[in-house]
Amino acid sequence: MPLLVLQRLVSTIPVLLVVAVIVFLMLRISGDPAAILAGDTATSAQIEAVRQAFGFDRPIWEQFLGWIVQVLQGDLGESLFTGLPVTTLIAQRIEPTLMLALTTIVFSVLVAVPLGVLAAWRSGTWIDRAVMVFAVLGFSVPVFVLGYGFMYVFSIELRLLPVQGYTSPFVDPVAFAQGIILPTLTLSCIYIALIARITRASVLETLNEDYIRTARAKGQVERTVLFRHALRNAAVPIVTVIGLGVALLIGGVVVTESVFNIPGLGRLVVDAITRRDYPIIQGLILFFALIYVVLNLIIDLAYTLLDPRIRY
Amino acid sequence: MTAVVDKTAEGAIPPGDEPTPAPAAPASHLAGTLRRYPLAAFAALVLALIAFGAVFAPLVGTTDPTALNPAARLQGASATHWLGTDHLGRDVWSRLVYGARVSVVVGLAVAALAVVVGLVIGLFTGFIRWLDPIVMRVMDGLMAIPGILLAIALVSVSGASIVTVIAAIVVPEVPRVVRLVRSVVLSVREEPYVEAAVSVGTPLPKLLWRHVLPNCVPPLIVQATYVAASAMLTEAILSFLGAGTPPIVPSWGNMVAEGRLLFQIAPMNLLYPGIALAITILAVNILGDALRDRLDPKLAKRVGQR
Amino acid sequence: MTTHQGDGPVLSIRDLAVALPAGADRRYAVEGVSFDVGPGEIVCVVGESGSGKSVTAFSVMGLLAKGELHAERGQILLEGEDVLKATPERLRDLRGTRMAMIFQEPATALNPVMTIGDQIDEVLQIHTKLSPAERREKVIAIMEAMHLPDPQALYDRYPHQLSGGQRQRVMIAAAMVLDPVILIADEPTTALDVTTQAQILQLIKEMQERRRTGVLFITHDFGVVAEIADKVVVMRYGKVVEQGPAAEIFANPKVAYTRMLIASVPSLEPPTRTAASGEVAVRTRDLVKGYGGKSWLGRATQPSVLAAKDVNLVVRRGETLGVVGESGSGKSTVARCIVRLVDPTSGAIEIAGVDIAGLSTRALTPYRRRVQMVFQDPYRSLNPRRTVGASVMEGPMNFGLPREEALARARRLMSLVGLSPDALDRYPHQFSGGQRQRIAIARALAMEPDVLIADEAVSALDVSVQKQVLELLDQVKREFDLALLFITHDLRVAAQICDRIAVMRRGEVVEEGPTRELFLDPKHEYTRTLLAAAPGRHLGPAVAAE
Amino acid sequence: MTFKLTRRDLLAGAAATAGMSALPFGMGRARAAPSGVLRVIPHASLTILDPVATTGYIVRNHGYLIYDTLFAQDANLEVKPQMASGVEISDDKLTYRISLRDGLAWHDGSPVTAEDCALSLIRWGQVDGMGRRLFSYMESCTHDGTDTIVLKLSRPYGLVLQSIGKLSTNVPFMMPKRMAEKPTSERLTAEEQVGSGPFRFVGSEFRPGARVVYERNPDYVPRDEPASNAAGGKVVHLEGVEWINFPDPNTQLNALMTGEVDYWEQVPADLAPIVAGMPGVKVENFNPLGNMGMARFNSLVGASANPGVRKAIVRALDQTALLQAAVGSPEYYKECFSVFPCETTFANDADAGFIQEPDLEEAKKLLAESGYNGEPFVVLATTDIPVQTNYIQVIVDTMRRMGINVDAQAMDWATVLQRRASKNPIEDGGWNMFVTWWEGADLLDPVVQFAMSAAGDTAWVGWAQDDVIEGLRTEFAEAGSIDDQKEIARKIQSRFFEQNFHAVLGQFFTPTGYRDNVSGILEAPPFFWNIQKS
Repeated sequence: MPLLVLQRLVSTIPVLLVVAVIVFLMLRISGDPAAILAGDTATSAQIEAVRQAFGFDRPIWEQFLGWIVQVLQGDLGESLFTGLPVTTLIAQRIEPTLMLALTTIVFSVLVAVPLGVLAAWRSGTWIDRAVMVFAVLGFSVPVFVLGYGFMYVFSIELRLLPVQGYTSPFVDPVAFAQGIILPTLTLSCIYIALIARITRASVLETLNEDYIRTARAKGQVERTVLFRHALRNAAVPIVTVIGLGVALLIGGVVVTESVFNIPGLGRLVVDAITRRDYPIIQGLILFFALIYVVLNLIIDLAYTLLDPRIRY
Repeated sequence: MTAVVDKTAEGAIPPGDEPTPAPAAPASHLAGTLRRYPLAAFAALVLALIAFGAVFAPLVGTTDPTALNPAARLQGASATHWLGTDHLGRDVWSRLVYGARVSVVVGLAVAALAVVVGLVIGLFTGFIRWLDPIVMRVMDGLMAIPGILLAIALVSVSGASIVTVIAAIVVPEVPRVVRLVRSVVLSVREEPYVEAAVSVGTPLPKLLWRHVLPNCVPPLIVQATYVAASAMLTEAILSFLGAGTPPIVPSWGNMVAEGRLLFQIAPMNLLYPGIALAITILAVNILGDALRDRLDPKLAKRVGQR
Repeated sequence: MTTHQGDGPVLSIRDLAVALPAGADRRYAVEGVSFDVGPGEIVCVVGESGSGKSVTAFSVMGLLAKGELHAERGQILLEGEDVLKATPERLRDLRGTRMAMIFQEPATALNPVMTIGDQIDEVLQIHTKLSPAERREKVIAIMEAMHLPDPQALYDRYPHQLSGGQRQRVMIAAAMVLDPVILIADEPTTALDVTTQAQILQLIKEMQERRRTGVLFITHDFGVVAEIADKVVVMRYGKVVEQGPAAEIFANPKVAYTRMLIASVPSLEPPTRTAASGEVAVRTRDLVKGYGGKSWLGRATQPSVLAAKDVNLVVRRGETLGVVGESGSGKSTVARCIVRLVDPTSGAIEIAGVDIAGLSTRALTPYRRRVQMVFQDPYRSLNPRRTVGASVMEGPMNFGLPREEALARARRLMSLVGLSPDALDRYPHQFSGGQRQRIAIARALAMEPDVLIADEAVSALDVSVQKQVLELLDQVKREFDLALLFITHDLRVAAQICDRIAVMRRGEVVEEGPTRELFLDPKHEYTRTLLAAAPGRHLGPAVAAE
Repeated sequence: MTFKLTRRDLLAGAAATAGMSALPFGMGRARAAPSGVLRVIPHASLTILDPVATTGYIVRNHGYLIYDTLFAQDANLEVKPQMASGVEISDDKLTYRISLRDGLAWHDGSPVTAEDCALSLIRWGQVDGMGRRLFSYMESCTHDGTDTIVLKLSRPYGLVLQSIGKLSTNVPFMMPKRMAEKPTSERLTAEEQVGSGPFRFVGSEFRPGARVVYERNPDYVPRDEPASNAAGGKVVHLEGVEWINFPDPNTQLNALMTGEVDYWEQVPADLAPIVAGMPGVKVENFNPLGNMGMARFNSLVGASANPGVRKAIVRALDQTALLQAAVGSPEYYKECFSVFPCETTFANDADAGFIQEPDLEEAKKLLAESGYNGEPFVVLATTDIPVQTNYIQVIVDTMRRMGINVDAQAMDWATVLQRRASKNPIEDGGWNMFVTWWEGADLLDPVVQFAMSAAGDTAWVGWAQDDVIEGLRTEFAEAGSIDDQKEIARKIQSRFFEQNFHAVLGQFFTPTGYRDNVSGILEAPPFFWNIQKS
């Protein structure tokens, strides 16, 4: 098992390398940011000086190798604009994003799984249809429309919750909770839709399995059949989707952080993209990819807990 | 034995020797789907209307959607401007109708491109063993990058145009299609009739074309609808983040992004395109769900997602 | 031990009719079914697919698919109580306590993510108020009674860690733990190997004798019926065609259908055959196929599992070689190696004197034609999206035969296999399993092969159909002077069609010889075990092969 | 692969975030910020912290909070001493001896010396357009003792104090020697934000792109005069100032409405009536000079290198339509038919009719005469700044109607900044036009107005080259009287309407929205002293 974990870890290296190459090339083929850095009134000579100072005049492969060597040493470089190390920026900004992601995942799972099970159990009835229509809606309404809607109702009209901002739960748990509710609701919709659908589909499938019939033949009550037999067996695809959905979640975080003005990683990266702050873009996309890969690795390994048939 | 009984009690018994009634022939799939899913029929009707508007945009009471008239900005609904004007004095109704074109084009183009590219890569990846690990690592890499970020970055570096937006949305969608096709190929590869075709000496291209490809079509049709819906949504999000189609293009995403700034003054300018977008995506998704139930009940499990 | 008081039937089915949903090909899945199961009595309900035997069984348990099937008429009296009228709660109480059921596939009937101890314990949890310790004790006891080895250790294992036979024992343990008065067994041995099947049948008999449980046994296999039945109910198209004591039915079947069914069971008594002397069509030398053993860098290393080990086989033209073995014996692997659907690890495969084991895909092409295969599952071996004609003509056209000629050949072959040439324009789903298998044979023959491999080609078919397909295979073998390699797990079938037989176990050929010799005087211990395990050994007249 | 991002870093990050809210102003539900800290929505996010390295207005505003200047302009645009106690000018007007007032200290506690200030001027003089011009007259910029700065000129120059008292970007802020000695190609970092101004930069709270925190400098000694623009006593009534960046204007609006912020620096003109209508909120324009929109041509390549084409385009542009599209509400824009901001000293009507009465037909004629033959005209079309986007839509529309083959290439502003630096021909990534705006303060006269420079390579992007204009600018700088200067300004404007290195797109105003418990706001650029919050 430990050997296996090691193997799987090693196998993520090519994936991350692919990410690194894609991101690096994509950004560098678009020219260099020297002109932005040099400012509004810079003359051509000044731009050239900046270009040399940052090494944008060197061949691409040389820049790439230099960057990779740096990254391997745990150094993601420094922001071109503020001069702050990218690792510092990530450390500063990770808490709000992490909290938002956590509350969203927890809330979504708590809502979506029972909904999905219910829909599967009552498959074909109006309950099923209602859940599924809600799920389709969750996929269809743009995140920012939801965000504005919630903000309008709960913050502007009812004055119940703040419209924006983030407070750390380690400082003021109440303010944290008030601030995180709307972003969580907003971001959860698509995730709930995703998880509810897969829960329904995979529970529906397990409900057709022979062992469900066996459980009924034993005289088991429906609720236990559903949760103990069906859901447990449906867990692997559900957990898989939760893992794959993290990519979707990160996309949603970007928009949600913008709407609710949460100073997290999503905004850091969007700002960096509009400013061509390459070290931040590269570092953050790599960081997101790393999180995605590691999370899915953990989920892969967790399969063994969910399904004893899976052994590595 | 009937198909109905087959699903239930007698399913466990080895199939018998009485003629099995035919499942519906492929041609009647759509019609059958619509009859069995009234909601889907309604969705199809909505989509047909939208498509009609998009195709015959010049004929449905529209003027030039890009014609500026700053003096007549932010007007309410009137006989000349059915839905009023926007912040540059352009006719909102015309933009809405022409915007359907953009959304339809983006949705269709992304779906078609993602499916074609993904299909080609997936087919060969599934059948050529040495290619598989390489391609799949690249796909894993692409999947690991959050799609929206990848798309914003692509549009930012390559400039905003409909073509780059389409390309930027296609890139993150391709790995999903590849995985889907590959999973179908891997399972079809084990089917006895494929093995039978191998043993009668069918060369690989013919094998893929005749025996494997047709199996990929139903799940791909379903996936294509989802891709189309998600592409329209992504186009709107890109515009929202300022990295979408050029502002001159009357797309719903741009209308939402522009309307957002003046939401407090002219809320309808955001709501019209927002609602149009949501309804279209909803209709596509509903249709996709119905098709999935009909064509490929196991799709959800096979892709692991959507 | 018995909990049933009195001598009346524990289960009595009276005029049962189960309706099919509107639009089905007939109105009732079963109609007018009546029979009794007495205490300690084994009643076998026998019939081919679609006869309604399983619907009957599921009706008793109240497990018919909701909304699709429902009992419209009649009574099902369990110890005098009509279960059709029971509330869902009452029905749940009865299940597991008074009536219990076991299923065909023990692999899927057990929940894969629960330990087997928990799954047996579940019945006690639902229906008793015993303490956990008491429950565990009772579970261990019933596991011991089912002859499961080391119950304490097995308690915490998962189903996938058990063999097929052990899994079915676990199912029976869970069914019997509360001593129901009736056990419903739905094809409980169909998915098992013949030696395991014998053991399970033995176990069921033991239960019935020691606990006086009534057993309602659903099967399609007259061999099994002959082995265990006290009473036989023959069903066809949802109706009971004949019922009576087993001995009577076998000795003197009254209905033609019953007679036909019994006659269709191939005899274990092989006919006398003359040795074939044609040229060698295919020969394997020290054929080895290993699986697994990929290092984590993706390079192949020493295979960890050998599916076939030093297999040496020869098949001559005009000869049928049977390869017999239980699941996992490697018999199918050998077949797939010869067709080169999988690449052998080492050894030689000689077709017409040329070793094709290591040929590249391109170099292999000319030899593809010479070896053709008929697959087990008739529902999956034809592309559902292409016409039968397209499938049959595909091969010859791959080898350059013009369309017209390919079509002519296909029409000829369709007639040969007993189908109308018009069938070429239709799609596979319009045909029955047996018809599809005929089409598959036609497709193979269209290549004009030297060697035909039939991989369990008749095991998915009902006995009556099986017999016809076997006859067809034998006929084409003679007509085209084919070398026929016949892969099967069924000794009865092998006995009737094969000139020689090779018995395989765990990848190795343990014994090979002329069929009659091998049956009458088996040399290897394993061959003897196999022969002993065949159910209803005395059953069935010899089928004249000549 | 291991990142150096350790658990400790993460904890430190969390602790820092915790610390941020541990300040006396935790955010909360619909709560007003506690008194003493002014919560501000700035017009842009602050990332570069070096007011010399870049001309960004946000960096200038940042500079005014933490740095101080030797001289400063008051509300009447007159130059007054600020850090200086006075200046002695020699009779030959070649030597300026500027003495520092007492009690000036850097935020690290060390005293401000004349050497620090001289070096600060030198660093600024290498970059700023007006600074470069000043230093072209400079023989030496040194110090005499700790409190006297000595400027020696090679020949007399009329704008010495106007230059070092410059109101807008780049402002000659005073910095300690160690910072002033940094080469201009290197930027000051977050650790190097040491000034002598009325506020101090709280580096540990700095979240680039999200928030910037300033605290009152308790050791700051303000002048005695009342505050007036950048001049006068910078008396701080607040505990601190917090800049919070909002990516979304709707959220900005909502946050001001619920009192989660106190001060919204630039309310989009369209939203101004709504903001004004909200209870507890006021809207006011503190920048009477406003901004001037500008469409800059590339004078080097393609069709825009042809003065005839440029002239034709300018002839067609209708300021009213442009302003309606870009700004909307007439309350917040003003047609201005001069190259200088209207209602300022040098605004004039020389040849103003050329742009005052746009004429599409005549423009077409001019275009035909210019020899334009349909080559593509590349417009770098900004997508992410609404005012620019709207301007461009009208311009492109007009140009198309003239018959110009416009290639409007949509891109974000960052890309515009990259692309516009290219002198390449059109087919090789070159460009013909982009749109931007300047604050009125940066356009007040032909010398301060960098966009007016026509010195080719050292001019603004677009690389305008015209010896007549350059000559007139020098004449202006050396002119003796205001009246002479006004006359020169008229000549420059006439000449400019011949050459049209850019088109002026009218004047517009960005009102400020603030909670009604905030008072004492000075005229722009936003200054945060003198403000009181009750």
